[in-house]
Amino acid sequence: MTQHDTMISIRNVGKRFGPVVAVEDACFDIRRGEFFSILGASGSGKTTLLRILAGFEAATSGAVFIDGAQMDAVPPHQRPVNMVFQNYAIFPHLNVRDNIGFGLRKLKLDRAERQKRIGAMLDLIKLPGFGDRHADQLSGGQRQRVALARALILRPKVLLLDEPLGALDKQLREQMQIELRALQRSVGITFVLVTHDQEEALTLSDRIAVMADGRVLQVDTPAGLYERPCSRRVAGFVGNMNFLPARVLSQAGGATSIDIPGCGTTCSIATKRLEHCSSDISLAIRPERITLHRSRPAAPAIAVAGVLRDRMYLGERTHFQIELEPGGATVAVSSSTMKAEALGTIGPGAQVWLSWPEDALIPLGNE
Amino acid sequence: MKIPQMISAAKRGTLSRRAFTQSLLAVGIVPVISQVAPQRARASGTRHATVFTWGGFDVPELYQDYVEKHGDLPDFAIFGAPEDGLTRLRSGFAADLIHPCMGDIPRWRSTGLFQPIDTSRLSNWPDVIPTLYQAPHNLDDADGGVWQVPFDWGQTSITYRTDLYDLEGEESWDILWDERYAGRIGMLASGDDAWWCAAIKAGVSFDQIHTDEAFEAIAAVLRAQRPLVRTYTDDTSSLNQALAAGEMVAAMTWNSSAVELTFEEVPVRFAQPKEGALTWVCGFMMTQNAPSPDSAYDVLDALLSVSAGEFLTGDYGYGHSNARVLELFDDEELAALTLSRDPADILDAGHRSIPQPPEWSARMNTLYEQIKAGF
Amino acid sequence: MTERFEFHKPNRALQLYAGLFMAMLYVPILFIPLFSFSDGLYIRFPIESFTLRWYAELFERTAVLRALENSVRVAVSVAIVSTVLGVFAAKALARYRIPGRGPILGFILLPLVVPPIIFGVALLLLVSALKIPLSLYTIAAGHIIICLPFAIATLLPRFEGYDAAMEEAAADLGENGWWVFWRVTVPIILPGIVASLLLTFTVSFDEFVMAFFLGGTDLTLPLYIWGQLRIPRAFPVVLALGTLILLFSFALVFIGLRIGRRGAIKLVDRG
Amino acid sequence: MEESPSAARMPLRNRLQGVLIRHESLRGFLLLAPALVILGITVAVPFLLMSAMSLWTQIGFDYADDWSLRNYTAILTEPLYTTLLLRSLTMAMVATFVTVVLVYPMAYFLAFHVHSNKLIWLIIITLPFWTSYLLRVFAWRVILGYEGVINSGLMELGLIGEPLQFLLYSRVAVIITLAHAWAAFAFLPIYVSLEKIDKSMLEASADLGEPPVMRFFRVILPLSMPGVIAGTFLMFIPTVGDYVTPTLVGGPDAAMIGNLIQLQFGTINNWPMGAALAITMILSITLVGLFFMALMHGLRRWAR
Repeated sequence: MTQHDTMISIRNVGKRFGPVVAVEDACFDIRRGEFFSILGASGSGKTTLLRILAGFEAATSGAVFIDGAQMDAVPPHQRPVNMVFQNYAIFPHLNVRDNIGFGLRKLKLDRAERQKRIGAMLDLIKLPGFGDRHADQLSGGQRQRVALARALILRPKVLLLDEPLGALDKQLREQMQIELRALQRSVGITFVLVTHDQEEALTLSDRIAVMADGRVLQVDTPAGLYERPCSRRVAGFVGNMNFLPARVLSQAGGATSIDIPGCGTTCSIATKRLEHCSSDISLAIRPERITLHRSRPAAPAIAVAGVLRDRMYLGERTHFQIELEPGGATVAVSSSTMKAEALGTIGPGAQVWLSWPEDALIPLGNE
Repeated sequence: MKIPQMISAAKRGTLSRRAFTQSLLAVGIVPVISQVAPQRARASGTRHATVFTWGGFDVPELYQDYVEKHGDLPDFAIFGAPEDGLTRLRSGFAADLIHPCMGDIPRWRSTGLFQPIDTSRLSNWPDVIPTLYQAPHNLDDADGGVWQVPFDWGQTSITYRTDLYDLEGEESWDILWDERYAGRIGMLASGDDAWWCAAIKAGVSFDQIHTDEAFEAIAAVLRAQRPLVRTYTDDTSSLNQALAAGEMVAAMTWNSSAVELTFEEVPVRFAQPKEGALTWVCGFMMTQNAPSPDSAYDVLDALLSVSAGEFLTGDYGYGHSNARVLELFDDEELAALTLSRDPADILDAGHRSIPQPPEWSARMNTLYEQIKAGF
Repeated sequence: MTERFEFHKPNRALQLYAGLFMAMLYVPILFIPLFSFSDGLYIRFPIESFTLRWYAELFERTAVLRALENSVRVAVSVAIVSTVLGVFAAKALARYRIPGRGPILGFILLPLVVPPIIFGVALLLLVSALKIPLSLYTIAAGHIIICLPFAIATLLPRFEGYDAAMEEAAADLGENGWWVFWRVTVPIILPGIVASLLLTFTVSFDEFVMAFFLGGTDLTLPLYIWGQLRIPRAFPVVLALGTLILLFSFALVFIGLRIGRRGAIKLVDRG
Repeated sequence: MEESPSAARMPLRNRLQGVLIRHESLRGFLLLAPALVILGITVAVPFLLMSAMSLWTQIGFDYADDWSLRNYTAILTEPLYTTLLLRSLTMAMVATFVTVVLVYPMAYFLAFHVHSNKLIWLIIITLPFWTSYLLRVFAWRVILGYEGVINSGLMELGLIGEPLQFLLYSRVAVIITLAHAWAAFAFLPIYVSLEKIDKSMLEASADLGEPPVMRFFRVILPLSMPGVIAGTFLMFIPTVGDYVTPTLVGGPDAAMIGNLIQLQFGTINNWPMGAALAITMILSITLVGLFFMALMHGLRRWAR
């Protein structure tokens, strides 16, 4: 990655509010033209980090560079970024047109040019003819679009979005996700989105930073996060994941020998990532990577027996809960409904077998 | 933009920032930036004098000559009692003239806040009755001026309801100590009057009033009276109201109460107690650093004029220091006002207070407050 | 809305009490206008004949008009100064993480619970120690102290009532602090500002005790009234004046409170 | 990456800006500064001055600043001062108690039984508070006077033969006037605390079969206590120092400490004593306040 490609550079940024640490030693880059998401639960520090980028909060330590320039002493109004606020912050005393044109005052445009730009933005957000409406006459989705237009009209280098879809209902949210992605492609501006919704982050982003308790856990592409989570927390946060307690028996060369207690099986997996010294680890496995059998399968070497506890029909897919040993760990299995039908009518209490491809197991430390 | 429109616009939330700024400028910033204090245009170009006096002495009738010359009334400040006024002057209050009584002069002079008045600048001075100002402590030795120009004179006595109060024998200070009318007696709250009147009642000679025995005797008299008193007040309005209503049958008052109640056809009499009333002469003193002395002289001259005197005597019932004023009233009218053609008749018949040092005043006032509070 | 069980049933006893309460609150005040139309010099009931002459006389008295002018000058200045200071202080209290916010707010609201006579006396001492002449300025200074809590308490809920993101959004869109203030903050809190102006104006306009200690030669209206209360012949005119003041104050406060919504309530809630 | 300009080379303006951006509380304090400075000068300094002066002595027209506790000794030993002080505290307490008791049902009515136009009600109730105090006190003279409304009315009805004397110029008059004048101040906090009570909680307690009276004493009253306490303080403290009311409607037995303080700065002309009285008054208000708080605290524990 060359410097030319970097739009935002976050260097060891920390922020404390009195004794509370909101962000701890955040350190990553955001590339030019990228749709970047910061994903985390509430209180994870993601919004604080975004506000540091916008200039509303000053970092306690570290530095932020935007397009190569250090931002620490630059007040919000002089930063080349614009923001879409969580509740959109549409000015209640102005109409849509004046809201969108709010930032144009400093450009000292003549009236015609001003109206032209505002008109263009109204078209872009598909709200032509809404210019004279007041904020309280707009629906949630419309407000969100006005907020977008208001920020984009200034052609910022970076657009910051703070949970922009959080206030919308599910259907509208999905529609807006598509529009947002399309918009980002068409304007080509770097987007930084903060969200707690992992699905949203996975759908929209080029890359995602996962945050928890003020720390950045992993920065990766959606696929990378999904398939190669670097910790149990990340794995739990992105998609559904089963965690099986396990013990490392031996490590030799490229292969590690692991014992999964309770299923009487020792399996060997090839891995480079097993760096922890503790022998107690977790094996993470996605529910959809597990195959369900009515009898012990012959083909895969590893198969584990369990008792079906629950079965949920979800339309396209069917979910199963399987207890590996009485009172022991429960494993979630997600299988396409078609395959599930093939198993026939098995109900709770039935004896089943589980198998998975060897590369589906991700060993993770128990931190 | 008019204020009501602005308010309704603000309520609708449609008031623009510019309109608001303009209104704000129009409504307020101008007076703030200019000045809080009034800047009245002066017809004559000079500053008005400030007269510090009792309420009721700020009426146009008393300042006709001044108004003619300056186009407007002088400025006024009102005190409840002259002593309050002195305190204010001492705390930096700027007035040209203040209205104390004769007995206060030496003590007030000792503050160094006052200057002698050049009587040659007063056109009405030759008509002023000499007995009213010829006291040793009032004449300025240096240049023949006076410290106080006398203005009003009269008595502190008893106004009683002739229909409600059953007078036995002669009029006497005993009226205010009459136990038959417990709870229906009114007293002045200011020690300047009450203390001296009580001294008359107690039989204390005024030249002995500074002695401890006098303090004890007077205090005893006042303490004995307290259970009978409806209220202590300096507020003429309250006393008149109470007398008019019959709430009080008798009260210690100045001349004006009786006169005003008579106008209102309330049957009252201003008593001439056999022991003698408390008589007083009050007037105006000029402050050392009077902001506008020239105007102040005009005020004094206006106050000494016959027209002012006619009002003061006719409407308030007080004697006036201009001898020609008395010529406007016949003997009967004067008698009705409890005044006399020769002020000395009244003033010498009663008792005039004697100047006392500040320590005495402090002791007297504190003691009188204690008595009023029931100790 | 759900039915609030018994609270929706009218409670006759309470209604009666409320009626009595309101009567007790208003009847005494209404006697001032009533007697201002009485022909007699003294207050006597029932009134024998009615007249408007006290009102006519009122407008012939230059001293009244001057006192009125002084009161308006003081009250307007006090209203503006305390509202401006109140806007800044309320913004700081509502928007910034300030260490010691509680004690600071307490200190600002302190004048609400200190007897005005104490402030009058204390300020008189200060002013005379500094040899500042007593004037309308000293009255105004005194009034600012007691008006500031009212201003802040009216404005603070206004600031807390809207999303701070509005101001951040304006800053984000390129406006510096001053322009953010004019283009966003002021329009949004405008009702609070108007309410604060009206309330502080009324407080200052009616204030007597501090003016009594701090007043100089120029009288404010309450000082003038106080002086006139002692003079029987001036008295009905004072009632006429009082009636006009009542009408005026009622109008101002009604507008102010309506605009300011629950400012005054919040205020006492904090106190 | 660009070199960031070193701090030393940055213009002062930018450096200041940087400091302000980094320190949010500093920005807050800057905004607060005008109000705090004004209040500091006009509240803190005069109070210090007042404390100092209370240790001086008045001699004639001058002060002897020889620092003594003489004024305080006088206040504590002479019955005049202690009596007036105690009387002021008692009368303010009685007036406050009466007001709170009278105002509570009204606040309860408005909070629970009025469902629309509450704001209008609130404005109407608080309106008298904003009008001239002097005139309100005055109105009571008209009512309580010897030929006032009450006496005339009772006489007219033939209920009394002679006007009642105790109405005006008495402690009763002062207490009635104070109660009327300060009703709004006591009302608002009580109303707010009642309004805040979650109505669904009351429904729940009704569901549990609690009778209304018990509900009032076990739920509503305790929950509204903070409002009652706030209202009590807001009214009690200012009324202790009142002198306009006793002057206008109180008789010889109703004089309060405020009257005496005012006299010290006027007729009696003993400013140091006035300052000492003012300080004593503040201290005794504080003491009473602390005692009241302790009492309330104790009551709450006992009730639990």
